[in-house]
Amino acid sequence: MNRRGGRGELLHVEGSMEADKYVYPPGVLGSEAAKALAEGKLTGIRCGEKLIVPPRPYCPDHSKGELVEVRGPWIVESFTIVYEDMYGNMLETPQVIAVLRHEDAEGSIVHFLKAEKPRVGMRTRPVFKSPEERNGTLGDILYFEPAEQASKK
Amino acid sequence: MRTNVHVKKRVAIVGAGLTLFARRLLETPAELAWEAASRALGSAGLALKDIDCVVIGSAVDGFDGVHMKGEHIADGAGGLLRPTVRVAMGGGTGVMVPIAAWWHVASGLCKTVLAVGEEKMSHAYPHPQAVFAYIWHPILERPLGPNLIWIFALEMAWYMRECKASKEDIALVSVKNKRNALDNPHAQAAANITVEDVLKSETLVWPVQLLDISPVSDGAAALVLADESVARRITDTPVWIEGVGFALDSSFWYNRDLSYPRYVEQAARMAYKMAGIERPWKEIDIAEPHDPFDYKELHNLEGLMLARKCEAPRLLKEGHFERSGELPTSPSGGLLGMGNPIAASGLMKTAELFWQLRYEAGARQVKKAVHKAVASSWGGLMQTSTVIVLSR
Amino acid sequence: MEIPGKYVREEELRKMKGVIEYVPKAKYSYSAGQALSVFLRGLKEGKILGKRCSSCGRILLPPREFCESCFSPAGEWLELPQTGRVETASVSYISAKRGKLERPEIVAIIRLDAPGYRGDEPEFPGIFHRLCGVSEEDVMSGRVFGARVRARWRPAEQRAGSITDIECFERW
Amino acid sequence: MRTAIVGIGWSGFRPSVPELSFTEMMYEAAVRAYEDAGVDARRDVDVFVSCQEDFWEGIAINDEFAPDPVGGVMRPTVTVAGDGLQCVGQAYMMIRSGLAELVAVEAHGKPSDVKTLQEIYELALDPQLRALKPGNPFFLAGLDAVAYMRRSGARREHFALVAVKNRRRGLRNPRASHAASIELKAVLNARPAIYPLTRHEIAGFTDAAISVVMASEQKARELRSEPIWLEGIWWSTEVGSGSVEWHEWGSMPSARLAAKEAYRQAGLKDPRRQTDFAEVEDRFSFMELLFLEELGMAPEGAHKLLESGYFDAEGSYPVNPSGGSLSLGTSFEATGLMRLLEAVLQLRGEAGGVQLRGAERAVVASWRGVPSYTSAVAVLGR
Repeated sequence: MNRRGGRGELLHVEGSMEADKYVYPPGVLGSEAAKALAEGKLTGIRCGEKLIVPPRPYCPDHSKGELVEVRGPWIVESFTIVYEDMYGNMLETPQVIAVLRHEDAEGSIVHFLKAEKPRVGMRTRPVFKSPEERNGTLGDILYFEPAEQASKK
Repeated sequence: MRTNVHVKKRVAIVGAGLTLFARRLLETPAELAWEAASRALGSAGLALKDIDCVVIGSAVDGFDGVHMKGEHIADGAGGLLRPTVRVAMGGGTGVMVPIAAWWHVASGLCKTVLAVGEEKMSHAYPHPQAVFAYIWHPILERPLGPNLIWIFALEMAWYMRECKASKEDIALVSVKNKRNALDNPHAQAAANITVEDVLKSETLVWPVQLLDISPVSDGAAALVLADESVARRITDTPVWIEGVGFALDSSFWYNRDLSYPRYVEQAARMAYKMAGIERPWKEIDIAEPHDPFDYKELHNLEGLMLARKCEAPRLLKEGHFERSGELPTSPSGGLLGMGNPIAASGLMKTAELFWQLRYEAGARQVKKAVHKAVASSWGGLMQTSTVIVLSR
Repeated sequence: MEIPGKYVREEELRKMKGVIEYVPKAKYSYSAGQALSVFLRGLKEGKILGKRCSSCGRILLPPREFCESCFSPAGEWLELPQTGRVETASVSYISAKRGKLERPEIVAIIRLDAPGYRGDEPEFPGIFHRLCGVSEEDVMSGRVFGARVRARWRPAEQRAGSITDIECFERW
Repeated sequence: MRTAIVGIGWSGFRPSVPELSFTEMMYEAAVRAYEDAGVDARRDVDVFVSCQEDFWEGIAINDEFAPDPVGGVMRPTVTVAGDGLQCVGQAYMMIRSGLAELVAVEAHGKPSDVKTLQEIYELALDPQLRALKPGNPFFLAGLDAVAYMRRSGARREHFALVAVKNRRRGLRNPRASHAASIELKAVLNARPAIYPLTRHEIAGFTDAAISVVMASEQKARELRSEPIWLEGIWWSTEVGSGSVEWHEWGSMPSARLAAKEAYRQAGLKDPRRQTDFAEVEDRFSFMELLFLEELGMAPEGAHKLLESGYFDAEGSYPVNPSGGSLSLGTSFEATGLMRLLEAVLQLRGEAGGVQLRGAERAVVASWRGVPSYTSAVAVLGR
């Protein structure tokens, strides 16, 4: 009865902290932005003189913004290539993720970049899923590709 | 232990704002925070640029379904490019937010603080209750498959037995608070109900029935705090924070008598001492005790020393706690009438006292003159209490 | 007064663009540590093990490495009696996820008959568990409060070193 | 009114501490801190502060388990969901406000109990970003690293050099379980993890608990002849994890703003000359350089100074003489307190194998990690 903590006998108890699932509504302004995205349009908010991307329901100074469509080109501000997960497993295909900034905007879009040689300063454009596959989330865009390339989709 | 021994600076509440409390809102968590924060700022006549520091309160990441939730809603709460910090004490979070905001100002390091509480409970499926399955000790309690209400039912049954209080006595709290909420435009569960309705409602875990409980809710609430010089400049009617107190009891909740919340008394004593209150039952004019369950209001009132042990049910029956009574409690409608977006709800209670003390509560304004007020929020495994004392 | 906040129905939400569904994966292996590992092994052997605080003499059940009241290391292990008294009880008609239960569950806080305790202390060695052989009516009428109960164990071969090695506490 | 650190204690500091539960680790650290300060937790400590997050613990409303192991039962205990340094900041405010004279601060991490670490990090991302399935939530650090290279002119070699410096230095520190004897070439030639970083440049995880006892000036003088003064502390959030797209890539404005105010409180005008060493963020190698710039320690360009050995333990301004996170690992919300612990021991002359000579004043700076843009900065002095 007084046996204490032999290492082999130390116990661990399995458990989790999982709801079955989460359902996140898009938000008031977000639902408008989502509709636009499903139509193949990227949006931002106009905050006085400034254009802020992506559209959030308010401007950084807390004032209310107005949703506006933002057309490219999108310029690569930074990128990275993810080769492995946090557990040290190689991904099947390395993923190139980039920060894509609009010339006139503050803020940027973070998304996949499909380019032979990604580099900062590259001009890109979004490649969308087919309209019927879109649901108004960032995943409606497959990736960004160099603007000089012909669209494959 | 010697707390509050050298407090010198006075801290005021100068603005408050709420969103609607409801079961499912379209707004994102950050949007809710933004709505409440904007309203609070607007009511103080300030803009975000006037704010030095931000304190966020949010109780359980498992509801919103976002880990590091404070970071997630930092922008909505006005916390960008500012010192922003989040307190998290389960159900006790609501009143902890203005307490933490208080020490930001009282330290002299921030002149103005935006305090924001947010909870979006409807993200979790199949039901937010499922998230409460994870508040239990993972080894000693969870294998028994407990639901949240077990623990309340055990406490309520103990309280009823100890105080010889009947279900009817306790149901009166729900009747009172839901009725009070009829005058509150933010409320989710305002209703004119009778004791009968409560007793006829679905029994979830005896003795707890559906109408004994505040409903699950989404919502946000915000306050603006300021130091004395700023407060005097921007308003003629600042509401002063006179005392703050908080206490946590042991996590071994089945090792102690649950019929009386000793931790509430501990937190209350700390706050009263700072406020210079010696006889709270005489000196406090109005109270917003935590009422996620109807018996909990009575339990908290006793812990706050606004009623003697086991005396609250009788005082309730005599009308003592009505808006027209000697000590109006939960004039806002409480959580039973308003809904319970956890962290936002305690902040809502503080906001209600702010409005009451400024005679701005409209249809909810209590009959008597009010000078001193107390709000509490309660949480954890029957162990957390956070208490704030306000005055005009 | 216009109140911010836009209520949506579940059906509306389903039709909306931009809704994201996500299945979380949050799995843990909680270390039981020194005190609880011994406690759980004790359960497997059909024993309820507690500790005694070497400073205040309190019996700590569930056992911990330290006494939280005097903040000193806990002292010796001791095997506790498996009998006790119901302090409070409730009848649950709903599951942990808010589903309806087919058969209600009755749970209780049990004050164990620990040596050196009179039985009316505000702090006591206690256990949180199910009751069996008790009817809903026994709880609602208050008859069960103060009732004498004892641990009913699962058969030794079914025990896993878990709090559920005790099936329930039954009247005797 | 000045505020001091009068006691510090720790437990763990290994990748896995299977023999102790998280509360047992907290208890061990707390007992050591109280003994170090010469205080009785139950009698003397006014307020207890704990820094933790639910999903790190696997327990919702985890503040439930905060009071027992630190002596905070039936006492004012508060939990903050932030890095341990933010908790130190709360204690600092409590003492300055007159609320308390003696405050115990605690933070702990038991990453070895978490079986799905990556998915927990993922849960911290905005749902929109999560839906992209980026493969590794640390990609955000990669985006900063490339933007920083672009901005500063630093090259991959410089980042690797930080890893070599810190991992080797840790070999002298008994708490540094991720230390390694590693060459620059090995770092550079290793399989890339997240471009431009190899796995040697990403800190590992460590189980640790740390307790700190803080006191008002008067109390501190009663307790110790030479307390460590907390001369300044501040924190800042640049953007939310729900608005990472607004981040200034390749920069860390939160560290810049936190440092500015911490220096103001401490009365520092030229931090590099007025302090003797720094324990700074380095959970990703490049962060050390980025932080040094944001902290105002390298107007000439941090990578150039690094190259010249300026930040070596034997150099003009030692940075991470403890070995940093690359050697010690990270431990959720305890990470900031790990840096604080190392700095306190250093200033007290109790740093053993990593002891510097004659250090009087230090800067401690920590980031809250992916996907936050929150940082805290403290100035400590003897």
